[in-house]
Amino acid sequence: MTNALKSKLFGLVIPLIAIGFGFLAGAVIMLVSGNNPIDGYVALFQGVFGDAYYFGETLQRMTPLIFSGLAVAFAFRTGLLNIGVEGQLIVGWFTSVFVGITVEAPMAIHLPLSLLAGALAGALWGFVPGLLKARFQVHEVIVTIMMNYIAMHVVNHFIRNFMLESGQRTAFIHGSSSLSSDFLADLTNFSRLHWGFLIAIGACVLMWFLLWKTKKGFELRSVGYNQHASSYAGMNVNLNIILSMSVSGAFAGIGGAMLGLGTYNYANILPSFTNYGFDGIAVALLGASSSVGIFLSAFLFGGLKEGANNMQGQAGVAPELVEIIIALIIFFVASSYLIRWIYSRLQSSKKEGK
Amino acid sequence: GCGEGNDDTTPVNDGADNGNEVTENDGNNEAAGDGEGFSAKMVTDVGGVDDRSFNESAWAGLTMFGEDYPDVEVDYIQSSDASDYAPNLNRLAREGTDLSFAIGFLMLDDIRTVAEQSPDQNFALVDDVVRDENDELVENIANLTFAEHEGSFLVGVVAAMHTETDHIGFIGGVESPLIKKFESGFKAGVKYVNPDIEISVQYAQDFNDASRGQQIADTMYGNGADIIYHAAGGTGNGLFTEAIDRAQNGENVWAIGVDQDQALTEGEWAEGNVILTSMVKRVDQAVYQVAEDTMNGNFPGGEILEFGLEDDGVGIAETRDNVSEEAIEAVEEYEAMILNGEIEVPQTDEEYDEFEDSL
Amino acid sequence: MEYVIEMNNIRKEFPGIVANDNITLQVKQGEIHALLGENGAGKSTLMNVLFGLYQPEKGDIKVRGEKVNITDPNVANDLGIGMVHQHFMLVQNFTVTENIILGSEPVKRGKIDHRKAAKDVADISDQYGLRVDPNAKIENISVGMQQRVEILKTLYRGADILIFDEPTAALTPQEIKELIQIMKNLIKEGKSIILITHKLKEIMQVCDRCTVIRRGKGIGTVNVAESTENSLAEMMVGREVTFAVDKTDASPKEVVLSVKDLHVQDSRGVDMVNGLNLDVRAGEIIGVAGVEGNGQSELIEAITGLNAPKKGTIHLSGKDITSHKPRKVTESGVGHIPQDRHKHGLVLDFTVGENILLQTYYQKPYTSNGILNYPKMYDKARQLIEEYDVRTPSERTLARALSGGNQQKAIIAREVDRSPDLLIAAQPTRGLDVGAIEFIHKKLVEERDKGRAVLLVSLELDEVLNLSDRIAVIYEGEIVAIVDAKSTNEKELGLLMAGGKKEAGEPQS
Amino acid sequence: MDQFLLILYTIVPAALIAATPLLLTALGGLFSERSGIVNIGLEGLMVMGAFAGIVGTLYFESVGLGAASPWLGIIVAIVLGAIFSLFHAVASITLKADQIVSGVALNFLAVGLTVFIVREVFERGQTDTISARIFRTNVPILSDIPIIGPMFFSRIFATTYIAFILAVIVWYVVFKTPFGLRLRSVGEHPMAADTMGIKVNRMRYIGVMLSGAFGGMGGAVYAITTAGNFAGGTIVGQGFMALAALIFGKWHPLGAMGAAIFFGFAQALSISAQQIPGLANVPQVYMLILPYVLTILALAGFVGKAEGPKALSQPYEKGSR
Ligand SMILES: Nc1ncnc2c1ncn2[C@@H]1O[C@H](COP(=O)(O)OP(=O)(O)OP(=O)(O)O)[C@@H](O)[C@H]1O
Ligand SMILES: Nc1ncnc2c1ncn2[C@@H]1O[C@H](COP(=O)(O)OP(=O)(O)OP(=O)(O)O)[C@@H](O)[C@H]1O
Ligand SMILES: [Mg+2]
Ligand SMILES: [Mg+2]
Repeated sequence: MTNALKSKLFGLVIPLIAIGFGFLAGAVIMLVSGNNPIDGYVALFQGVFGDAYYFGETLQRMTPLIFSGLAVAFAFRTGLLNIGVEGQLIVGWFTSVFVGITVEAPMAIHLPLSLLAGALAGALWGFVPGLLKARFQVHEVIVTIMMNYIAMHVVNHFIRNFMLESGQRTAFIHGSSSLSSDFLADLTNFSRLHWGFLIAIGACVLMWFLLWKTKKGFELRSVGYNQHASSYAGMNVNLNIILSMSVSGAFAGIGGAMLGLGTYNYANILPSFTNYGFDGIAVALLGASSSVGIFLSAFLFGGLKEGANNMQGQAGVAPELVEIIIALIIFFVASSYLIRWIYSRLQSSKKEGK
Repeated sequence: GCGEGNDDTTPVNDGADNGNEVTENDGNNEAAGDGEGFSAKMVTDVGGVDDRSFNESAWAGLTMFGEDYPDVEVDYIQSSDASDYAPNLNRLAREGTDLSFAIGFLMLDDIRTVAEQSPDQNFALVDDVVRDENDELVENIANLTFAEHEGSFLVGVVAAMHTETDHIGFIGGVESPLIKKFESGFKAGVKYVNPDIEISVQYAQDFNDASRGQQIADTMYGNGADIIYHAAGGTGNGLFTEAIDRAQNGENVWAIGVDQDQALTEGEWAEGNVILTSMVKRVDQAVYQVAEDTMNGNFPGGEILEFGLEDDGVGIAETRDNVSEEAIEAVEEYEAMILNGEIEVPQTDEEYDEFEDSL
Repeated sequence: MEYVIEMNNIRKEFPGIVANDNITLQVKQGEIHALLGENGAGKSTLMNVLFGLYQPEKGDIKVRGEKVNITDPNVANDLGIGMVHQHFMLVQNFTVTENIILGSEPVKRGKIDHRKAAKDVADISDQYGLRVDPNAKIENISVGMQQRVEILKTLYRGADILIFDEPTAALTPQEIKELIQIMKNLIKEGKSIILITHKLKEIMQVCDRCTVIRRGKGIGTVNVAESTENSLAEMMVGREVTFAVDKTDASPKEVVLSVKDLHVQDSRGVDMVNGLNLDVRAGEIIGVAGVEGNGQSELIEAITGLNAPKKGTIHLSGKDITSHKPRKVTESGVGHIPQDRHKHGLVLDFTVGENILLQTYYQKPYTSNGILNYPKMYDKARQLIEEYDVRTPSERTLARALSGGNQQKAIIAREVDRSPDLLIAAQPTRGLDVGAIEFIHKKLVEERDKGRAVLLVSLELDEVLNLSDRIAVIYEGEIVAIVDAKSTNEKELGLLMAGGKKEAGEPQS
Repeated sequence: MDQFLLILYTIVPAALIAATPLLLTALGGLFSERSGIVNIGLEGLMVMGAFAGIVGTLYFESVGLGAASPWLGIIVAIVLGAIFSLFHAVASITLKADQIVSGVALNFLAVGLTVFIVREVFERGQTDTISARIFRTNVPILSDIPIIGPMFFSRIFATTYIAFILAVIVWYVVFKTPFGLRLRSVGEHPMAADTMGIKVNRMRYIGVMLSGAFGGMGGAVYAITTAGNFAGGTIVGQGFMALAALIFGKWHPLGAMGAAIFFGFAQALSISAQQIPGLANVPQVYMLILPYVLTILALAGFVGKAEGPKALSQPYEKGSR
């Protein structure tokens, strides 16, 4: 029991050490490139915690990341690599906005309907690779990559030809489908923090519940680990693969809706990918595909990206540094073997010392 | 006008070139001629401050402003992606910046929101016009637009005078009203000179895919076009690559640059430069002027400023080694006609169709 | 220089366990030396130390009298030590030749010299009587063939000390016979052999001496000629073991499983079952005997719903279950112990508890309204772990961490506890030690006595003979004969399995 | 008919040129994945290659090496790509990190690091434009062959031919030589390879470093022949397309070649179609998504199941199973 507890604790310590290493490496890079790391990090932290506005923006920024992280993790748990979160998010964004603009209904109906539309669109975008995988054994990685491009071009086409309002965007959605919140904005000095943040927390709980507390989750995990044994145990492997990709897509789609209904209240022509989907891969992996982990790593990501802006303004450090730090943190988490090894070295030398 | 690209390039001001300190500002906009305490800053779009396009140009204008008035404070913040616009504008507002520029029409909605939240501060948007819910201009936002269509008209004239195949091409980045201005003006210029010239138009739907740009150019040149104008950011790099390659092969092809005098940075190869000319857009002058006016207490809030041929807001580039005397004369002639209203340059597809019918 | 191999006081630890604790093993030149022990006793570990895959914490190794430091398999190869591993070390999609030459390829102008390689392989296989098809892909050849490739690999490298880790676990009786002959040939050519096996009969048959280990500790070395199966078993387990399955006569009742004119194809579309008929009654164990690849797997897959038959019907207690989905078949009352426990039987990364509930997790009380009740699941798991003597630290331990025997017990607990009308047991004791085998056999007989129908499919003739009440011989996808277990013998079965007719006994092509 | 041929004369060379960086990078991915290491970091390796290629070319230009500069730039990219791939190798082989995670980290690092360095060196977010170029060439004699000549031997970069020759060489190395046999054995069954005295981790290091070298070359070829300079947005998605080509080609060099040509062809078709009379009126969105839809259809229709090396993504630990 104490052993189990110890290993659990250790599992928490590793990401922390990894983050420490990542920042340390960032400091070295700052030194080498002639910046003052202390100024840099002070600016970074002030850029996140220094003002309610920035903190609100950080939370706003992490909201879609939570969803894309959950999407990647959900598929991952079922043994699938969903690189298509980007595309699923894009169609979710567009579709939720489409419903937000075209439908008129009271908020109690309109908002859930718009969210649902986003989820369904994302689910459809996940369903296709899931189906192809189940039916023709087509590798999901290729199909999801292709679906990303299709999503972007199709959505741009629809906006450009049918919904263009000003510049590159659609009209604003009706207030009845908006997640924007005056309350949260006031609380955070006019940040774009919106109710979606709470939905994201709910989604974390939902994924945890789905995977660990439901019958379906049991099956999905089982299929993820061993398809053969699962089908011997009477589970429908193909159905579970399709389901997993669809649910994953739905998470991503809602992530898109967070942008469409919360942050921006419109959709716009995308000159290139949003990168939320690709960042989601990193968020999920850093969070060890667990709900709590994803929440925390989305915060780390959101915070680093938000703080990076202040870092360049206040300390003159290039925002790319943050990308390097993120890469190194992921590297150290992935290489927890190294940390364990150092730890066990320390332990044994302690023993010998006695 | 093609800074919409996803150029992730976000270099930084390491303080050396702009020598500014973060000074606490009391928030009062005292209009003093010496610039004491006045601050003018800008937020770049994702192109970054050195995008060889309008961000860079805007920063050049601010830098010059800072040099001419050593007591003013100038600075910029770069945006790594679209979600940075609002926080970055807010950041400037919060610092008490007297005049905050948003570079690029992508920041249209963000600047409106931020300006509403900080009614005591002055803002300026480059490349578009901000209107509130009632379709009215916003009091504390100055709108800086450019007559890209007019500039494009002139390079269209140059192209028409130079083509030997009577076939000219235009490559656009992502299709949008702004890029349509380039396209319409350019086509109008060409047709005005010679309505029989064939014009091929293609949008890459990407500001950053050089490979696509190269293939589009390849196909256009292959189909007989000999001059291609682009308004496509990084995608345009593919055009230059293709033009250089064909020139090296002995073909007589040309490319026309955009936003800045691109011949200075691109298009060079062993035996010359494939850039015939460029359509430049003087964002620097516009920014400088608005900053200076604001400092002097004449903030053009709630106004639409269009920088056109008149005030050299747009025009053809200084580098004209490859342009014939004749063409330059024609350009001057047409420029005068535009200025005196004889020619109304179209900005949209509809206007262009009318224009073409009228020829 | 009496000993070719001397391993003295070897100690090897894994996190949390001492796999080898002060073990000594001495092998004489030219002998077949048996290494015996329960599952998890540490045999494979000891051999992996000898082969250089593991480094021991303590102890020393002498080869032909000289002290050596075997840091990796290359060193072992150079010392003439070759190993045939428990889990075959073959690259499935390589050819036989490629597998043999891997690591010491003959080269001509930078290219693998396939002609020379083929010739070398042919030479060795002639010399030792190891027939193989050098160009066949491993994935397409039988297990027995694969084993020959493993042996050829060691010989190709000039090994003269050969380690066989459970070589017979997956072989057919015929293949075992051939293997024994091969080992005898090898000894004649001057090689020495270390043989790990759980089959005492084989030890008695071919080995000269036997070293027994128990729970990582050396128990001793004996001359086989002076021992009996019983004495060896006792040394190994530490208590007396009964071999004969203790059972009364069967009292078969109504037909539970009825298979009529069944035709099944395998995944590649080859006809594997061709018009098979079989009835299994309540209260009897029917053993299906046959050489591997005669349609056993496809028969089971068809019954359990994993593979829809092309033609024919399957009835369970009178109900048609042909082409039903696995879940429906299970619910109709079929339990299934699959032959490959790692691939089909267990989700190794699930806990033991989750694995035990793998067939029932969705039923009440473990699931209600789609929500799992983990406390109830683990309660149930604990109860079964106790009941079936699954040795695991806890119900929350990952199945991966259990020994093969205990993994198998967990599967049996899961399948038997549901009281299925029909229990299908495929190779239920493959690779297990005598203690575990004893337990599993007892369980199967108990189920029969409770009135279940048991369908046993095994390549192990002894097991089929000992356990079954009736024996159905399968040949080329048909049941060619059904014989009474008490009135038949290995010889008759062997003949039938090879396609001989029961009465006439004339072999078919 | 003539019209049709003329179209092909444009599309085929364009397809081959577009296929070149994908093919090179996919060949790199092949070495890595055949050795059992998933390489989702191909994108990052291309970024690094593009960076090194351009910076190298600019440097050699500046020291007056003229036309040789881009070639030397490519060599720099190969070397730097191989070195940079050590990041992935150390993490996933020695430190037994999850290979997908490590690849993702590599992608992040490549973009961050290169742009950071570009800023240090050029004091701006993108490099200068190279002026020493690699030019398209016509192959003497062969380009005069009717029909085939203008399609395959005219107006193509030498780098394209090099890539196709490399594909054949890679096929030979992987399937005909002892090195290839060992590499593949390590990716299929590392423990078997280990027992045969093959140094599993060393082979995997070699596999990953080769992927770095080829990926670097792919990125450099793209940057030098097409983009002309380097910025954070020069490589966006090509690495993922290369990965797709590798899987599409079933981890076979010639298969990857086919897949890369397929992608290139679909892209060239979609671009040129807009200037082909008759196709010009098809809404552009169909043309834009054509390459991707075709790929999915091809996979579902006739390519089907692609099985990677068996030990792919599993770190090798002695004695585990
Ligand atoms: N790689 C390993 N890591 C950790 N523990 C191991 C490892 N290999 C073996 N063990 C442990 O060492 C002990 C001995 O294992 P070993 O494989 O030697 O048993 P064995 O005698 O060969 O059993 P079997 O008859 O089942 O083949 C077991 O308890 C096992 O749990
Ligand atoms: N990496 C490992 N970690 C922990 N235990 C291990 C590991 N590898 C093997 N073992 C354990 O070693 C013991 C014996 O392993 P061995 O390879 O001999 O398998 P086994 O029990 O005979 O099963 P089977 O022969 O059916 O595969 C088992 O207890 C097994 O769980
Ligand atoms: Mg063993
Ligand atoms: Mg065993």
